[in-house]
Amino acid sequence: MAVFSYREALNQAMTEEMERDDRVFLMGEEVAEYDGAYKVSQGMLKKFGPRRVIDTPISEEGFAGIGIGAAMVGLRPIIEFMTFSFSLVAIDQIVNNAANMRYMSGGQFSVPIVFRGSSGMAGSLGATHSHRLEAWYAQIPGLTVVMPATPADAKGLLKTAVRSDDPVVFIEHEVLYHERGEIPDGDHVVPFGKAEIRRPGADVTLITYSRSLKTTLAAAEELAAKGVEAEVIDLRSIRPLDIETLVQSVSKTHRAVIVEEDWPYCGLGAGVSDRITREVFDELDAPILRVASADAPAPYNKQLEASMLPSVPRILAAVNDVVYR
Amino acid sequence: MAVFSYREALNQAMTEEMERDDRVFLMGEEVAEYDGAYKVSQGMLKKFGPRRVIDTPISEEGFAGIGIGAAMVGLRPIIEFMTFSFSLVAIDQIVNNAANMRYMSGGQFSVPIVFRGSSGMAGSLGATHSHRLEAWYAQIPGLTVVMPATPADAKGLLKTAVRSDDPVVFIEHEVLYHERGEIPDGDHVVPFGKAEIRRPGADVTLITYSRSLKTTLAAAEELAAKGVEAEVIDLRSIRPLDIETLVQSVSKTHRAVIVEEDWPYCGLGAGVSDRITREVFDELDAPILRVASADAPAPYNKQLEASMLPSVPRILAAVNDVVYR
Amino acid sequence: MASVQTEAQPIVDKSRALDWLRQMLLIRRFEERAEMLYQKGNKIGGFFHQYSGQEPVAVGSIGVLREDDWVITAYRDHGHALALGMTARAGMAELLGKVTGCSKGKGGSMHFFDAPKGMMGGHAIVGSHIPLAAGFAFASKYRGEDRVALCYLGDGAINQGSVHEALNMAALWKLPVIYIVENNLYAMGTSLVRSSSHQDLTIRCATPYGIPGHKIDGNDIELMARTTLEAVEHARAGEGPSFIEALTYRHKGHSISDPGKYRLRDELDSYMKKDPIIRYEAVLKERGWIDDEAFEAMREEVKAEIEEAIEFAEKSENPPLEALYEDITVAPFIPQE
Amino acid sequence: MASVQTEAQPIVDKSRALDWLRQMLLIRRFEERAEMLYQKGNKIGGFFHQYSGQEPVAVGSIGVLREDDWVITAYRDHGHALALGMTARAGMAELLGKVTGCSKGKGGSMHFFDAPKGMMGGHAIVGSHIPLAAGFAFASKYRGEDRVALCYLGDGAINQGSVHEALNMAALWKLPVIYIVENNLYAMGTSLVRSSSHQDLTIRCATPYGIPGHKIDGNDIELMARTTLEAVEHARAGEGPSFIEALTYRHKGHSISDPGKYRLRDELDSYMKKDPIIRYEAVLKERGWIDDEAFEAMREEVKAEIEEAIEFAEKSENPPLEALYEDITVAPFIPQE
Ligand SMILES: Cc1ncc(C[n+]2csc(CCOP(=O)(O)OP(=O)(O)O)c2C)c(N)n1
Ligand SMILES: Cc1ncc(C[n+]2csc(CCOP(=O)(O)OP(=O)(O)O)c2C)c(N)n1
Ligand SMILES: [Mg+2]
Ligand SMILES: [Mg+2]
Repeated sequence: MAVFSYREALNQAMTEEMERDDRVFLMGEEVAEYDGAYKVSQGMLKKFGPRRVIDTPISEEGFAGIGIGAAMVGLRPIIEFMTFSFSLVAIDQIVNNAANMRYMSGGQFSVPIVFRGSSGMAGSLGATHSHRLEAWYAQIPGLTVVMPATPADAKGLLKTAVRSDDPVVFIEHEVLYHERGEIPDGDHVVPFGKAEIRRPGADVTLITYSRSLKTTLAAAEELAAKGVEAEVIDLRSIRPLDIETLVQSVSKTHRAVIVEEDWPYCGLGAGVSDRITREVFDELDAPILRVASADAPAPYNKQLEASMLPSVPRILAAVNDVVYR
Repeated sequence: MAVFSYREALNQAMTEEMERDDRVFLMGEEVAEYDGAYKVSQGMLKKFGPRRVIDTPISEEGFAGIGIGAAMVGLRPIIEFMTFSFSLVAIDQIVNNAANMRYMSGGQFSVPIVFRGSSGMAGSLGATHSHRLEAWYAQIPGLTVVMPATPADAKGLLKTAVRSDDPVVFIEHEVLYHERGEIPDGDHVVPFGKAEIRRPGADVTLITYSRSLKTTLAAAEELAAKGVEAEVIDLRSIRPLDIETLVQSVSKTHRAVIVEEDWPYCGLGAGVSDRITREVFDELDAPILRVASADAPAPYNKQLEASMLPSVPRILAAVNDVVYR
Repeated sequence: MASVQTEAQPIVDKSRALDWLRQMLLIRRFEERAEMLYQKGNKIGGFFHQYSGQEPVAVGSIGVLREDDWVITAYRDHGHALALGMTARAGMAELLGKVTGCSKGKGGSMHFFDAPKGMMGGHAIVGSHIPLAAGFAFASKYRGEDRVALCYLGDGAINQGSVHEALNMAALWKLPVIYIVENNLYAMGTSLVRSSSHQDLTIRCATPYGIPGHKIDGNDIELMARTTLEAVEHARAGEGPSFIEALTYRHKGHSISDPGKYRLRDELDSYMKKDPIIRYEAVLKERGWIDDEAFEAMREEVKAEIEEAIEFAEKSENPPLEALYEDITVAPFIPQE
Repeated sequence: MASVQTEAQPIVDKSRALDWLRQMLLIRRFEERAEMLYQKGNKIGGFFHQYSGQEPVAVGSIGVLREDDWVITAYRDHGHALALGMTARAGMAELLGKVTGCSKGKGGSMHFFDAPKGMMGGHAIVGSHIPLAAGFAFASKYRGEDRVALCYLGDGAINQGSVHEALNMAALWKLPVIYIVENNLYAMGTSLVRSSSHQDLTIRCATPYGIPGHKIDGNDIELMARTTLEAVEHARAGEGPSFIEALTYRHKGHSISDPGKYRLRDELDSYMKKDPIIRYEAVLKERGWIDDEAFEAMREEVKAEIEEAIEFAEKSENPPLEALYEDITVAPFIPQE
């Protein structure tokens, strides 16, 4: 296994899939000549040429729709949103055309498309540029939603996404692009719907995903030092949710905390907590607590922004609540 | 108190507020010459003229933004979406401009605007025309979200919405437009953030809102016949949530079921359940169960559509689960 | 881009002309009978938009397509589906929500699909299908094919931003797509003068993107066909998109619930007098391609076809309740409940 | 709509011309120093877009406004704010995230606001502020005022659908709004030929809506002023919106992280040689309105003003942590947690 960055992992996934399958192409703002706003598609124009790596005007609704149309007739587009915050202007396409098409047509069409790009609070980007939309997309039947936290998953899940016959919302995180990690050699694919236990433990279950995994693992370290063994679960797949893995863990630990960057009210953690609680209420010794972002728009000021994000102290406090209840 | 329809109640609220305040105007598709796609604005063009009752082209993103701009400089627009399903093409305006403007400007601007219109599954409208977006809007700090279930609340909440200095997402339901009910005389206003106990009871709390109130009350009748006294709470205000009323009721009944038309995963009920459970976990004798729509796009076929909606039998089954656990 | 008169010269032969006349009759009859079914009993639900009066636009333009081309339209979609050769059975069954319907009873009136016929859907969010058409065309070009996409939209739809995003990219990338605005003068109750700052829609949708714009009488079926053919050849030759403003008129209200009172009686009367089916019937009679008797026979045939379709639809089954969770995804669907 | 040359005739008097020159210098200096602050230390965060090279567009057009008019722009907003008379202090403090900043440290570089000056914001979602400008103009007309709204956008932004929705309604309702595209030839790394199917942006944004379109050298500050004034008078007279394509050039990359390598050296060099500040300095010298000495003094003054602003910003406080929940709503905010 060699070590690569999350950015490189995404690049490898797209490159390998495009090599395998001429139906796959990449389209979005600045993906070609600029090599990607975050350099995720570095070198791909050079390798595949302008037929398959396509720069668009700033028309998210339009090119999301073009991708969906192309997918309906047999291509396999990868549509990059420079960030998912900009998917707000294209969301009607994703919901009404990508997700609903198969159903409304009685199964006559499939929409094998990947919408991908960064998301989340990436540092002083302010309220318009820091959206976390996972709970919104998770709600929609017809979509698959994944959020890799590591380079290996970034690669493996993206390859699975490209091969999927259904629309996939593939949400990256800007602050993870430079993170490095081992990636298995060969045709590394990661299945949808499978969470990963990043650290086993018997005292409390910490459920997280995307960039919050790092903070959560750091908290688990500190907890271990205090004699509390946390099981850390990385969801990876947001829809479908790997409810079995969650239920098993909680049935063992009887306590859980969800750590996420999403807003608290109706955020993804609420959706996950509701499902676990309904499944294994009797196993729970405490309510599932949440360490989410504060209920406020994302401010520019660094300290304010930092104060609203999950942090090790906030996780420790929540664990304390559920463990010593 | 006289009896009016929900439609008339909305009309009265707008008319009275426009009479009080010249800054208030109504804008949207077919609101003027056509008297409203659902006749909610019947007679308003005649009364107020084309300066204040304004037909727009089919440009939701554009006229939502025009409303926000007008609100920033002191007007008080009521923007009608023919249905909230069409707000998907305008959602960037609602989230990034209406909800964020005050924060991003450090409090220099307020956006006193009401976005209103019907929503939900109104009968064989299919997947594109049956969206329930309450969980999405509920998530956004900066927005107020209300969903009246009765004519009195339709009037009282809409008047409060028009007088609010903050952006309000006011979600009606098409199947309620013809429902009739008593409306208090005079300047009837209903405050935000206050749920209403529609039926007191000590055995189980049924939490609902909008059109599902009717089904829930019907279920409560049947339960009463079986000796189970359900307390039925109509949320009315989706954001802010009246958590106190919910907590009080659940602390008394120790059991709750949420009845809603929203999708189950990450739907509004998940957000509500998560908050109650975290507050009063120890009071709960059973997990909060949910009777939501099925996890599928809305089908055209009537039977299929009916099968995915909350129904009395489904509510009874859920209550049975929590009561005789 | 000025208005063009029908030339005497027919571009079609007798058999095709009769086919077109028959298709128009079929669409008209389909709509009339479906509306009756909607009105009495609650067999048909949801929104229902009649196509009566606009038949030449769909029939004339689809009439010049190849079988492997694509057609996509908005919610007023019955006419396009039938013009593509979809059966009246599949349409009626869909309206009745039956499993034998063209969308297995899941789409309804606004969401007719027929993949083998190239019917890429009725789409009910105004403007949302416009980029999809560019996507089909993109795929055609990507694969080096010469298939084209035909996309219909309403005069009201041009005010959705997505239209302009798609037109720009289609023009920029020379995609083989033809946009046909069915200008029936109204978007629900809003007349064109109240929705568009410019009344010549080619100035709004062709000029800014540097593509050919044709403003024509869309109810002249052969002109409709000729103009579309020109645009199709342009597209197949790799020259990119075209835009056609087809002037037409809907005989009924916007949808079943709309009495259409915003239209002056004179206007409606004058259009009813110009009923495009009667008009084409007259043209074909003048050419000696049909006579009263043959026309009557055609009508009866069409009537019978529609009655048979209704019977088929009525007898068909509702989808089973399990169908609720079917066809959501290609992969096995795991309900998230 | 053809390109127009500057006429010799100045439209401004000496004192205003010197003001404008000074404003341009102030903006330039602000940007240069802010960029330095960004580069060293991590005092400034997030995205940061320089305005250097485009100063005449903002200064010339805002220069003809009344105090009660409104200005709104995208994320490249420092220049417009300063041209409106917002203090460099408030700008610098905002960049440093301080509570004394023009948006109390909550907006940052992309979201500058100054209500008393009519600065209605920097807006960071491309295209999203275009309808807002029409909304200000709507309010002006609604109240029977003659205030106008000036709205700046980029050449890349015209490909957002919202632009076309807003332009249509503004034209249809004759709203007093002036849209100014700052055509600096690039949207990030995408040159205009790769983003727009038509290179003349007046054909894309004025012609289709039947409104006046002016394509001008936006770096000719007096031409910019004259053209804007014409549009403003048109608007105040109730004649509706205008569209101005102001040709300009950004000296730097799209944002701080962009080295701008997609531009040919020759192109950049030729524009640097035409630096609009030097150009205007020369014009004013020729008119005898300024000499080397006075110019030098002006530069020093501006420098000092910016240094003082930096000092002010550095010394200012961060917002207190409680500010996180402040200014979310006018009503008391109840966190939903
Ligand atoms: C985004 C969106 N907004 C509004 C509607 C409601 N609506 C359905 S059809 C229609 C009028 C469309 O008129 P036009 O485009 O002229 O087509 P026509 O009905 O005349 O065929 C409207 C407003 C919708 N379906 N989608
Ligand atoms: C909806 C949306 N899509 C993409 C972006 C990312 N983005 C920010 S600026 C920009 C380029 C804009 O170029 P232009 O409009 O020409 O303005 P300029 O930067 O040249 O001033 C892009 C793509 C965004 N902020 N919003
Ligand atoms: Mg129409
Ligand atoms: Mg630019």
